[in-house]
Amino acid sequence: MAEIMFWEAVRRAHDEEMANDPLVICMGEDIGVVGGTYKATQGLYDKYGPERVMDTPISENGFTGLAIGASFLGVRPIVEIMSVNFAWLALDQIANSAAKVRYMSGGQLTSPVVIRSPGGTAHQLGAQHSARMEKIFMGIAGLRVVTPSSPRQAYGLIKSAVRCNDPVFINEHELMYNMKGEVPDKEYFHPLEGSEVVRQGRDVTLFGYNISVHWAKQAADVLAKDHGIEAEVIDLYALNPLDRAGIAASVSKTHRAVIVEEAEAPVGVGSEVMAIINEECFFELDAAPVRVSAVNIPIPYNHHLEKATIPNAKWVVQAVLKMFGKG
Amino acid sequence: MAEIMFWEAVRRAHDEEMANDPLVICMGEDIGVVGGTYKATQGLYDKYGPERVMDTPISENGFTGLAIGASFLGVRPIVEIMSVNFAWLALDQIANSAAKVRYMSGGQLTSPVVIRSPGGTAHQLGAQHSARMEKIFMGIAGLRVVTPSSPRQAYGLIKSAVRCNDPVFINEHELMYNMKGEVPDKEYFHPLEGSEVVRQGRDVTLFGYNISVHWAKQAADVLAKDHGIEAEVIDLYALNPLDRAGIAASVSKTHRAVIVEEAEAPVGVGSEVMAIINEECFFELDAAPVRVSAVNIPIPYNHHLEKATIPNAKWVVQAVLKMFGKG
Amino acid sequence: MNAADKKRVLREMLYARRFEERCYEAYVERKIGGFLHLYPGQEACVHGVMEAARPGHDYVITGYRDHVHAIKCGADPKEVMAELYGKETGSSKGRGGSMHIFDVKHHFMGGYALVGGPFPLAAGMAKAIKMKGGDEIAICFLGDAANNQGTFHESLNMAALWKLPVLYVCENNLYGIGTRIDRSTAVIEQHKRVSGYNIAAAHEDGQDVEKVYAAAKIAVDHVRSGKGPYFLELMTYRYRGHSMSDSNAYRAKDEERMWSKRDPIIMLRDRLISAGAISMEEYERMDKEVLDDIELNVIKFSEESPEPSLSELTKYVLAENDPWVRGKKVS
Amino acid sequence: MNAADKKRVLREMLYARRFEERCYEAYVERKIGGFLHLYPGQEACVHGVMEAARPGHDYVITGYRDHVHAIKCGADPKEVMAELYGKETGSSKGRGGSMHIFDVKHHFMGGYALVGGPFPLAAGMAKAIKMKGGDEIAICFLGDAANNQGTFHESLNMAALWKLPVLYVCENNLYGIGTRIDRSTAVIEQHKRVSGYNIAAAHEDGQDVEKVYAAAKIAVDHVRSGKGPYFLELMTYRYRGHSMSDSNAYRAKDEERMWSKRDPIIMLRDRLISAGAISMEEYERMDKEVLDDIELNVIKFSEESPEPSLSELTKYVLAENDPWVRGKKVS
Ligand SMILES: Cc1ncc(C[n+]2csc(CCOP(=O)(O)OP(=O)(O)O)c2C)c(N)n1
Ligand SMILES: Cc1ncc(C[n+]2csc(CCOP(=O)(O)OP(=O)(O)O)c2C)c(N)n1
Ligand SMILES: [Mg+2]
Ligand SMILES: [Mg+2]
Repeated sequence: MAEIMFWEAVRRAHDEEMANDPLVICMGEDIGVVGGTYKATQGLYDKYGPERVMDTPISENGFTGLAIGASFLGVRPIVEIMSVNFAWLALDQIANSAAKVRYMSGGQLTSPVVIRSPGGTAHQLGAQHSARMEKIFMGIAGLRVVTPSSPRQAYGLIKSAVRCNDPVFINEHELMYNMKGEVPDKEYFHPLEGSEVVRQGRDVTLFGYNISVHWAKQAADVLAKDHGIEAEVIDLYALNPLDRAGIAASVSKTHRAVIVEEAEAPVGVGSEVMAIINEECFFELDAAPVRVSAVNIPIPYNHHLEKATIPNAKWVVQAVLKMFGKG
Repeated sequence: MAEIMFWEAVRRAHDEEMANDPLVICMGEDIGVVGGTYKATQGLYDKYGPERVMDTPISENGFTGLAIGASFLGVRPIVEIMSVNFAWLALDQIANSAAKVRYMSGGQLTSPVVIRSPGGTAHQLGAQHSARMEKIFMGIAGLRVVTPSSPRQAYGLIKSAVRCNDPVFINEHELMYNMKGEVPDKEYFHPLEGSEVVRQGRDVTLFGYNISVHWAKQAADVLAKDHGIEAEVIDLYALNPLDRAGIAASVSKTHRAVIVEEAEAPVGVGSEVMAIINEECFFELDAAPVRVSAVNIPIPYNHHLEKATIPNAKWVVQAVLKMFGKG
Repeated sequence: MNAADKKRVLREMLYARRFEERCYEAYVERKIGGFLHLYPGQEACVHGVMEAARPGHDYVITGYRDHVHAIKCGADPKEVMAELYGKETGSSKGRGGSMHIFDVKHHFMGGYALVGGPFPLAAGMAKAIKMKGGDEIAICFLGDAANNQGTFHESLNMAALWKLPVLYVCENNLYGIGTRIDRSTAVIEQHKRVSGYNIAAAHEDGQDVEKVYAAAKIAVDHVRSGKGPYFLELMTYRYRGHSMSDSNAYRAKDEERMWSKRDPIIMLRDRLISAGAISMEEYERMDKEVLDDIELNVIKFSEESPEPSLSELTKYVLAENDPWVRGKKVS
Repeated sequence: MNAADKKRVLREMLYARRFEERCYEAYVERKIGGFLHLYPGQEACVHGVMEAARPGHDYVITGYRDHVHAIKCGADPKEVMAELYGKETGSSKGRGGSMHIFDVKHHFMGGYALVGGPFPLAAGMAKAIKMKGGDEIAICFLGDAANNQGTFHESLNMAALWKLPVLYVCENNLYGIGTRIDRSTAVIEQHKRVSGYNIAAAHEDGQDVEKVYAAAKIAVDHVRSGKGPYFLELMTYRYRGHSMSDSNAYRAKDEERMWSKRDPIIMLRDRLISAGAISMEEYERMDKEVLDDIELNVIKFSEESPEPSLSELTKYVLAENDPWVRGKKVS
């Protein structure tokens, strides 16, 4: 089991899947000659050539639609949308074509396309480059949405997504490409549904996904060490469908829930997880579930304002303490 | 107070606002010569001419962006997106330009654009023409979202939206244009925030918006008549921002809540209202709040399948009865 | 096309016309719901092009006005009509409806309801063909007004850049719903719009199926021989409103009359009669056969077919039992 | 341009160059964050065009590479730099950053970070100008690779259709980040792409500010006189990487060397020296003054300005106290 960086895990998944199946291709802006903004496809252009590692024009709806069309005939494209902010432009093809074609063709056609994109708020990229769009994608029936919190997940999710017959959106994070983590040396395919208990606890469940899993874990450490509160941390790596059973099981054990999301609260992961808790195990709750979310504004450029907008481990600790009447 | 149809109310609002201010224009596909798919702009082309009533090419992102650019200079465009399904194509300009420009310019620029669009599931229009997109819009910071349930609201919301300095998305419904209702003869500007108690009750609160208000009202009548349950019905005509105080006040009175939405459940109005209830008045609840939502699938063409997908008053009655242990 | 081909095409076009007219009636009778976009007037377009191409082999995609395209590719008219009836036996199992006919076994890759949506999908199919090394081509039929969508621009650029085997056929019927082309489009000759993409292009009378065939032959050969994409504009006219909810009030009666004189079926029929290849009686018999077939086979089948089962409401959303959803450890 | 104008423009271009180089340093010192896209090499484009237009009067919009465009329109360099520093005194109050400079009082309508986003916004501003009856024009500066975005196509069609007073300036620096133009674009001469829209177009050397000025004069006159939109392609080159995170490895050193010989500032300087309008010493003094001004005024101001207050984090999301939000009954 080697420790590698997140981007290396992404790259390895691409490489293995392309080596395995000549119909796997990848495409996106600057992914070929340059090797990708976050190096996700580094070296693959030289290895597999321009027909399979395609630098695209700046035409997000167009090249996403092109990938979807290719997938109708059995090609398995991995599309990189350079930054999730640009996915606003490609939503038409994702929502209207990829996600709906199986249903409206009565099962005749399917779109096994994989679309990866780094989202999140990075370092002062401003309002138009800091979108967190997971809440948009996870509301689309027919589209799977997963979001890795570690190199292992990134590697394994891409591999399963490429082979799965459904369209899959993979929500990555701009700040996480240099994160290190262990990835199995042997091939590994991560489940596309479910959730992971990354820390056992009895007092409260902290739900996170992607980067917010890390805030939750840090918070759990502080809560245990400084406050004697044992938090369970659940990694919701699958956002569509969400793991209703896993969510309910943990809350039925801890009786308290905090959902940690990087996005603004309205109609987001937090509200959906809360709704699921209400539906699945309302009477198990000893306290009102709580969302820890970003301030509901376009993201400011100024560093201090930006920091004040996005949650972190401290916010999680404070929310839990407040829940326990210790705030 | 005259009874007029929904489309007439929409048309009247356009007409009055265009008469009032020469910088109010309207634009969209087939709104001019043809007068609009749902007659929202009938006769206005003849009255105000092609410079102010603009038939656009089929370029949703383009003409929406054009309207936003015009609004920067004080023009007040009312854009009709012929069907909300086509708004997937225009989300880039709505989310990235209109909603963010005030913030990222430090308050220098604003986009007083109004975008109206009929959404919802109508009669067998199939997967690509039955989107309910309110949940997408209401998650965008900087964009106001309102959704009328009656001709009066349609009229008054458009008028306020045109004059308000923020971008406003108005979510209408394809099935409601021929609905009749009273509209004040005198000019009337509906608030863009808040909610309306459309029926007083003490036993349970039914939250609806747009078409689902009607299902909730019908259900409330049945519940009162046949089951002795007095439901309060709240019309959430403003979806962004949602009326947190109004939601909490009603639930604190009835101690039970059912949210009725035409869309599929994930990350929707239902989950957000539930989250607000959890945050604002959790301990007032005597029962787990419940969502009545569409089945989570692309909308089928077949009439029976379609009907089985979309909620109605019966579903609401059943949900309430179940909540009261009478299901 | 030899004489036998022409007679066959005449019959096919007549069949298409009668099929669509019967849809109209069924819609009025409320057997068909949703939006219904009919093809009468434009028959020479798809028939001329597909005669030059290989139906069932080449991949075809189009918009919402798709019944005739599906049938010409090989779809069983019974299944197409049953789809309009929303029946389980329909080509899309009643889930799609008029705007979403699919017949993948005949490489009819679907009708799509978002204007401009098929442009990139067609380029993608062409990309797949190229990768797999087949000799099929992708053919995308769309209207004139669709060319104002951004996807047109993006797709044509990519198709040209990557030399994809895709033929774009523009059925220019001069209107996008009620908006006349010159009121939505700065350059109304659509084949001139593609000069900005370095794509071979031509335009042709879309009412004369023989001319369409000849033009399409050049286009198809170009694309199939690996020379890259091609854009073919066909000048045509739809007789009815845009869809069933359209009154057609925006069109001048003169204009309609003029186009009705250039009916693709009558033109071919009269030409065949002049050439002695067919008689008026034969034609009328043909028409009767077509009408009978539609009534006794197509409509009957559709009427008698079962509705989809409510228990299968949530089928076809995601792949069933896809093993990769559960993941896998390799040891 | 007369001799005095040329000298002024030389100074302005030099100022722009030094300003951007100072940004580079400040970024390395971590005074500036986010994405930073610099303009060196392309100075003749905005200066030549805006000399022919009316800065502060005409409405200008562009992408993320926007500092120099803002300054040329009249923005105070101090406020631009303070914006990059994220300070409350910045042109966008520290909320926008490098990619979102706004100076609405000088009709600089902003830098936008989505490639292709400004195309329709510019057409919309032109529509507003036309409605209000002013003699301003809208000018949109964007790169070559942006033209592959669907908004390009949609906007040019509408601008032509409605004869909007908008000038599209394409600063063709041959690359979109690391992708050379011929690898993303089927027709690489951008002015030829607009033939599909019936829009007047020209192309010009973008390194020679006098040529740019002359070409822009024709373009601006065309647009201002009501003849409709215009597309002007300027061939240019950026000296640095696309943004600070770009190593520039994808470009041949030969190519870079070739372009560095066509530096817009040196070319104008040498021409003025040859004409006896300026001496080398004068130029060096000018450079010193510019550097001092940037250091002593611009940087000092930015360093010393206050940060935005955290208490105003949620300001500027929606209009404050807009009365229509509460509605109104008229009696
Ligand atoms: C994205 C999108 N915008 C608008 C519509 C509504 N609409 C359906 S067909 C149509 C006109 C299309 O005209 P054209 O492309 O010329 O095809 P025709 O119907 O004439 O065959 C419009 C505006 C749509 N379906 N999708
Ligand atoms: C919609 C969108 N897609 C992609 C990007 C990422 N991106 C930023 S600049 C750029 C290249 C633009 O090149 P060009 O238009 O030639 O302008 P230049 O930077 O050369 O001035 C790309 C791909 C973006 N910002 N927005
Ligand atoms: Mg047409
Ligand atoms: Mg460039």
